[in-house]
Amino acid sequence: MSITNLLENWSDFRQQHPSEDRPHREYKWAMSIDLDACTGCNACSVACYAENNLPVVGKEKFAHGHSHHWIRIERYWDNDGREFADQGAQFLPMLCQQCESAPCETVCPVGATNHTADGLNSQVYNRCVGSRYCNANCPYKARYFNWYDYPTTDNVWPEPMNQQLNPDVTVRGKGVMEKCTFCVQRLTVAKSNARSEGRSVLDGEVQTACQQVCPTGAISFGNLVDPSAKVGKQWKQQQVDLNKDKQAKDVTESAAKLRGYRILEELRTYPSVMYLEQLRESAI
Amino acid sequence: MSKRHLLALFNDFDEAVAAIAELRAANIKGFDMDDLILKSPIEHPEVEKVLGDKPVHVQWFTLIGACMGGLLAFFLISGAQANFFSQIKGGKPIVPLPPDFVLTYEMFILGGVFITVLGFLICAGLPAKRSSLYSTKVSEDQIGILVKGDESALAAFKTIFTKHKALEIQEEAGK
Amino acid sequence: MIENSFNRRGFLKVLGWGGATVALSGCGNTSVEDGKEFVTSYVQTADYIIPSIGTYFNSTCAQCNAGCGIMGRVREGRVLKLEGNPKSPINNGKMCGLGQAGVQAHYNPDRIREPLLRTGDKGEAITWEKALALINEKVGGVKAENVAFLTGGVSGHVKALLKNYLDALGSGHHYVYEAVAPSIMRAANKKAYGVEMPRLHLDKAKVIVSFGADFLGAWISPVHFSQQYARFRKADKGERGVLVQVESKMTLTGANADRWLAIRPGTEGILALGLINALAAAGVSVPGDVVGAVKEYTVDRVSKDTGVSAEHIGKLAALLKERSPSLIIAGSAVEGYAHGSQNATAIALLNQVLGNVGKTVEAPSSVPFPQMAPTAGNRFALQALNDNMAQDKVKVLFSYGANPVFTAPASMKLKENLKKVPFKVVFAHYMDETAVEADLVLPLNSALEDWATAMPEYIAEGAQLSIQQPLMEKLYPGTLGMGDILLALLKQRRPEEYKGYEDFYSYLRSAMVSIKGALGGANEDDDTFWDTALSRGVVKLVGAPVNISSNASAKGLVVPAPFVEDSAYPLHLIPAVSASMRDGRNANEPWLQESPDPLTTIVWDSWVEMHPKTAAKLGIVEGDIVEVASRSGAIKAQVYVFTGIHPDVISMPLGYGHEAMGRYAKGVGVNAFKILDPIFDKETGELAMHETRVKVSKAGQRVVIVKDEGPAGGNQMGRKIAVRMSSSKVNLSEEV
Amino acid sequence: MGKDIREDIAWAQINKDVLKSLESPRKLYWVILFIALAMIGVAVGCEIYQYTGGMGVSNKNNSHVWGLYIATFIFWIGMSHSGTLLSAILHLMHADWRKPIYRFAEAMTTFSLMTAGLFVLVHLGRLWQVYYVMPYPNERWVWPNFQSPLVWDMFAIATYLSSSVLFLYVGMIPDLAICRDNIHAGWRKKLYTVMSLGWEGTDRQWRNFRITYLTIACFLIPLAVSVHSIVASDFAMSNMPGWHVTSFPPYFVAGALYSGCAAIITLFIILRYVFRFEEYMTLPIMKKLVRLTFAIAMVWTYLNLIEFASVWYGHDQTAKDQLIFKATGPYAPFFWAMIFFGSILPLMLAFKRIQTHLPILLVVSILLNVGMWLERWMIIAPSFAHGHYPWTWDHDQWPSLVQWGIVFGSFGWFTLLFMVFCKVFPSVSMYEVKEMVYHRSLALKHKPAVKGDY
Repeated sequence: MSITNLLENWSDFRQQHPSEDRPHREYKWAMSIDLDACTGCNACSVACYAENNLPVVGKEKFAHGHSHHWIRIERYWDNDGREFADQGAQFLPMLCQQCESAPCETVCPVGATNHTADGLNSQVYNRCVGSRYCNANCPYKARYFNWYDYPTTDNVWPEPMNQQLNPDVTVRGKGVMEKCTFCVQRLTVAKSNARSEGRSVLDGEVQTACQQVCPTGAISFGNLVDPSAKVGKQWKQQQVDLNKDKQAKDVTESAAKLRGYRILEELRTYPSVMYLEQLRESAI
Repeated sequence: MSKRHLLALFNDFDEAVAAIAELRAANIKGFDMDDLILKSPIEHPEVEKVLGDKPVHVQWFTLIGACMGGLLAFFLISGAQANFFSQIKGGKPIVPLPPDFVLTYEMFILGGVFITVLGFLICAGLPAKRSSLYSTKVSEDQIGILVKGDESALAAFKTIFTKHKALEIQEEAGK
Repeated sequence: MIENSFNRRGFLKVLGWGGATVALSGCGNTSVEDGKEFVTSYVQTADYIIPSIGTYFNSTCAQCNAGCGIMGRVREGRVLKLEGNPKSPINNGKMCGLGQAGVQAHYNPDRIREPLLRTGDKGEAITWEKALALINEKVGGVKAENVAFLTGGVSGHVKALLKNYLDALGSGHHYVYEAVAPSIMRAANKKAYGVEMPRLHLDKAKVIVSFGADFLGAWISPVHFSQQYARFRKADKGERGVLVQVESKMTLTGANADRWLAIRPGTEGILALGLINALAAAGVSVPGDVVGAVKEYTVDRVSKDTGVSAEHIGKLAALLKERSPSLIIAGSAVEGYAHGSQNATAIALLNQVLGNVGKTVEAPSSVPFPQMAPTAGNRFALQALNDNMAQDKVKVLFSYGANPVFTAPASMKLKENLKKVPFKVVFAHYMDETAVEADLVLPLNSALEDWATAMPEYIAEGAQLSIQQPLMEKLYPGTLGMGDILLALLKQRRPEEYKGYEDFYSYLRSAMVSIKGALGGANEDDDTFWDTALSRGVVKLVGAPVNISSNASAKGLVVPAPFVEDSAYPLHLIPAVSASMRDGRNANEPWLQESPDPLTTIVWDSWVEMHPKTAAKLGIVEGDIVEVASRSGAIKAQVYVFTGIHPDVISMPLGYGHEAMGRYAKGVGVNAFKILDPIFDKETGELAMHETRVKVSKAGQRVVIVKDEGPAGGNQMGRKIAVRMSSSKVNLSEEV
Repeated sequence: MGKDIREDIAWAQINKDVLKSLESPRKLYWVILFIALAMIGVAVGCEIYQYTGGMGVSNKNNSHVWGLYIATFIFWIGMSHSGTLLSAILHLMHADWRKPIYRFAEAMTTFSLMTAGLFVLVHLGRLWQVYYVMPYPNERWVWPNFQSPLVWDMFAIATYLSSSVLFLYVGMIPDLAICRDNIHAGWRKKLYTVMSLGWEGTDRQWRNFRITYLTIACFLIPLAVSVHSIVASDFAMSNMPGWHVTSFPPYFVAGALYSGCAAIITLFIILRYVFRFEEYMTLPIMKKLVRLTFAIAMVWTYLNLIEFASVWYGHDQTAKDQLIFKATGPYAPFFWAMIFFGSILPLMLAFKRIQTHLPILLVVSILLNVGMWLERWMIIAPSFAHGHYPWTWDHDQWPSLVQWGIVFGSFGWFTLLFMVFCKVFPSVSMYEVKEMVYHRSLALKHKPAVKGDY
């Protein structure tokens, strides 16, 4: 019963997260994005549209800020008044950062967004009432709301385009918040297959749609718990610690050569996406 | 012996107070001071003093209600959190105390208010049927004294009331 | 349970497809209630259908000419998503956005569903029998030389059949037309290296100097180059490659360069010669005749002519000298001028001087089956066709894989000349601008329901035949594949020769099987060979190496003309080829329309890129609608101001401004092809795409540009969002 | 300065005057009622359009996820605080001048809460699933998220609304008995008979009544403070620059009292005129009310300034950028209008002549509330326009007519509820005015009146 459960497991229920003494057990999905490899080509974004049934909202709604790109490519310039953008642009794929301590989760009135055991920031479409508080509280603004009923009244997928829809992913109706899921439908299958074979998911066995498509391989994705996973090695080499809000790079001078960082880390969201700084040659 | 009711209406509050004091002093046979009810258009604690010390118990209801509200809320909420698939939200503990205290606080008040009102209804004997001797003047500007006594005492009542300028004396019809 | 997309070793069974006529359940557009759909039991399904499990079939992408291998995820008989075929050496399992939008071309609601015959102003649906008979009749009624076949770039068995058909007619004209093609570069390469399309090894270069080649975006084989680029940046051993991009309008590649050098339009050749001069001065061994030819190009003069600072020229020369091998690439920005060939030649010479030939510029292999080798399209072909039509020499015109009415500049008067052709047959997916002008419109299968083979023009090593197989049953019974149509037409002419083939599939299979020895299947039986070929999606061909010339010589070098001011039309118009839109053939795929342009983040519209200086001079701010007028016409579009463009230049994307085609393309933006001036490259006769001069004037309207970036633009406002550091601090080869 | 109320006013006259306000209404009443209904109609139409079309029609977007609905929600919640202030706080402080005016103020509390509640519904993307916010036992152990300030809101507002209604009702029982005794026919008779619960004014009833009323008043004060602190938590608990401010809870409470007092002044003047309550809603009472409003306005101004100051002198550059944007960006006209209406205009209230000049007060009190509404909007919109993440800034998204229509209609809804209340229930507390008269006359008898003003 609830009270007994409450009293017996009190210390469990009082556990903060993320914490060193209670790490993720089997899976902690994480990503690293190499901004030096990212060319800003937008293939990841299109892949996400294809995989996750994202609606194309059209010009008018795009103009109103109703777009649905779970992964969007941001393009930054050097804003120092130079005559030409002569060091190119900085492209940054921004997606839900799957924060370990996600600001969106605490504020949802109905508990529609939660932290899963795999370290994902889940979004339960059925439960969502559309208060949009999560989006208000997301510093990355990586959440997208269904301002209209795209499948029906908006007819975003006119016959026969609806046949392209991925049956593994819900088509969301109006009034529901949505965001990048790290392709949870793919993760679920991989985990299920691995479980039936009595093992954990191997590195590279599961890819997110954006990672799979990326022509330069800028996106790595995998299980941080798995010591053999590439993404974990990257995090380790860059000395980026999931559970810290200040990394070696910010603290020690000798670590200044590291490229790994997380965005808006000072807000203590503990994101699961590490970015690797873009490089520029100084000889030219 | 059958008891009968008598209602006297006064315009002047002081006279009514004096009438009550006299009734108490007169020690009329077949009449108990507890059977005296003062009816009044306004609240005036200083007038009621003449009736003697009558305890009020509503605050006990308040205490119980508030405590129950608070306790219930805390255990309901933390119990619900503990059993809601142990969902971690925003890295906070599954049973986070500050928010739970906020809600406990609200429910403490809600419980307090509700049970207080309940206590009020019980202690004040509401809702009730109006007694047969009631004058609408009481809700306007006159003060009324309702007494219950043996038939024998009626005459004494009347005397005292009349003496204190009762505007009107109503008598319950005999059996 | 949901299907597993990724455990390829254990799970994925890529199976051969038994034939195009296989009935698949669950993919119909009709409902059971209508009584039109068969209910198929899933208790005993075909062996490649597992309910709720996606299976993967390899095929070839037809969205552009790069020929990437794709892997279609098929579930319950529907293709859901295209992924890269890991076995294809071109894209190694990767994809671009354009390729993925192939499913939207397939499921597009605006596809033509049955043959249409023009009667007056309307199209009337007719049967295929009638349509083919009509063609037979019309073709029979004219002389062979009056039959013209206009196509885009073609290769493989369709090309072979097409040639056979034209032969059967007694040889008509085959015009191979691509609106956006590196044809001047091909000619210059042929001259300099002896091959049209040398293989570039970006990954082996330490420095890449790209003269306007958008190899990460839209140039030749961008997915392939992007992978090489990743290895170039993060080499297994050694230092990070340095990319310098020289161009007048920033491309996606330019946005990724370590140094983006804004150059005066058309002076790229001068810079290349200046670099040769600087290298010679720095002690790089340069043949004497070359030194003589370039000695005038001192740093100062080059800097003055090109607008690139002397400092950068010096640094660039030093870098090229220091880090070898390097790679110099001439892209579309180089060749788009009246002296485009000269520019390209100068740049090829720079490669030779640097000794890159044989290291980063290598020879392609020859193709064993020339009848299937790709015929690269160019713009000259359309010019020739247009002239012939104007002279009434074309009586029957076939058009396949091209949309000349949309892509021809207005000055060609192509639409008027088309009217002189009595019978025009257009093979089309949509009622595009050309199909609207046709007398007979024949609806094609989508690339995902059709059989074909393709031989990509550019492949890093060797040669290959890519197989395109249907990923699902046809959506509409009224469409037909190009191979099937050609086969049917051939049966009209040479019934004896082709009667054995029931359809294109049987033709293709027997054709492939008959040469299986050359396709690496000598020891396999026919079925095994065929199934393996299909399941792999690509067949390696054994090609002989071709010689490439590494001799640097001034022979053939014509010194490129310097930049000339034009006071009436002061600005150069650069028609930009974007990764999504290309020449506009994919404009009706909504994912591409809503995919923001990488540099401007604009969606669903055309725009005019302008440097802030130019804008200030003209009193223009972002969102102003301007009229862009050339000597050949004027169009109006919104202005986007940014610093990724030379002040003497404005740029507009191609592919927008469709007047027909479909709901997602029609009326979106304006067509920049229309105002291109008829200026041609002096050597090849190709239309010089970047040579158009324009003047810009405000049209008086202002709009809020629909784009993804917010009011902060590309400014991070002091937040630590996208961070950059100097490459000297890091050794990427040590990273995981 | 005159007296708050005449001591010699006859008690029967009080009954008569107040009961008169319950009589059949004049034509003007029906006109206003009709206008209110029409306003509600506009809002209902907008809501139907929004419900069927999707939230997008309100011109919110992924950057501006909230808009006027939440701003107006806070506005109405704030409005509700004055009733509690007048009835509970002043009751505890034995400020008897509250007695003639607290009833309608309490009604205002209740009705503005009921209006505010509607905005929560209108705001939701999936209104039909609103019950998910309620903690109801269910088979699957699915509960709302008790960590969310929105759930706190739900608890706090439910508590506040039900407590306010009870407080209003309990305090009205003796008056309902008066109505019962004086109205002899029709549905009103039945209503008053049932609602007065058989109140006879016996000493036992009064004794329990007194303690009950006091207890609820004691509960209501911390409750009211907590309610608006919790509403402030919706913002202060989040991490948006411009919201994440420590001083928000007291700032919100002060703002709430401020707008509530201004609204009381407005309604005071209207009721005094419409129901001829000049004898009860007297100018001296108005004067006290205006001074109270002035004091609260200054508290609010102070809290507003320290909010700006702490941001300005702090190290949170994001919040500072936000503040500068608010004052100089596209929202600047509204921001400065809010400063003018909220902080400059109330300085007028310091002048004695204005303190009793009803026409000016009417205009000023309405403008103060315009300022307070702008304040709420200026909390919401600029933060969304200019948040943490520059890429998603959005400076040109303005609320659509749908949003304005619903906000407009909410005033009609409030008016309707309030007008119905005034015709069904006595809007001046008769028994308490009698008490006031009684106690004042007693005081007169026992000691000489103090000369002059306060």
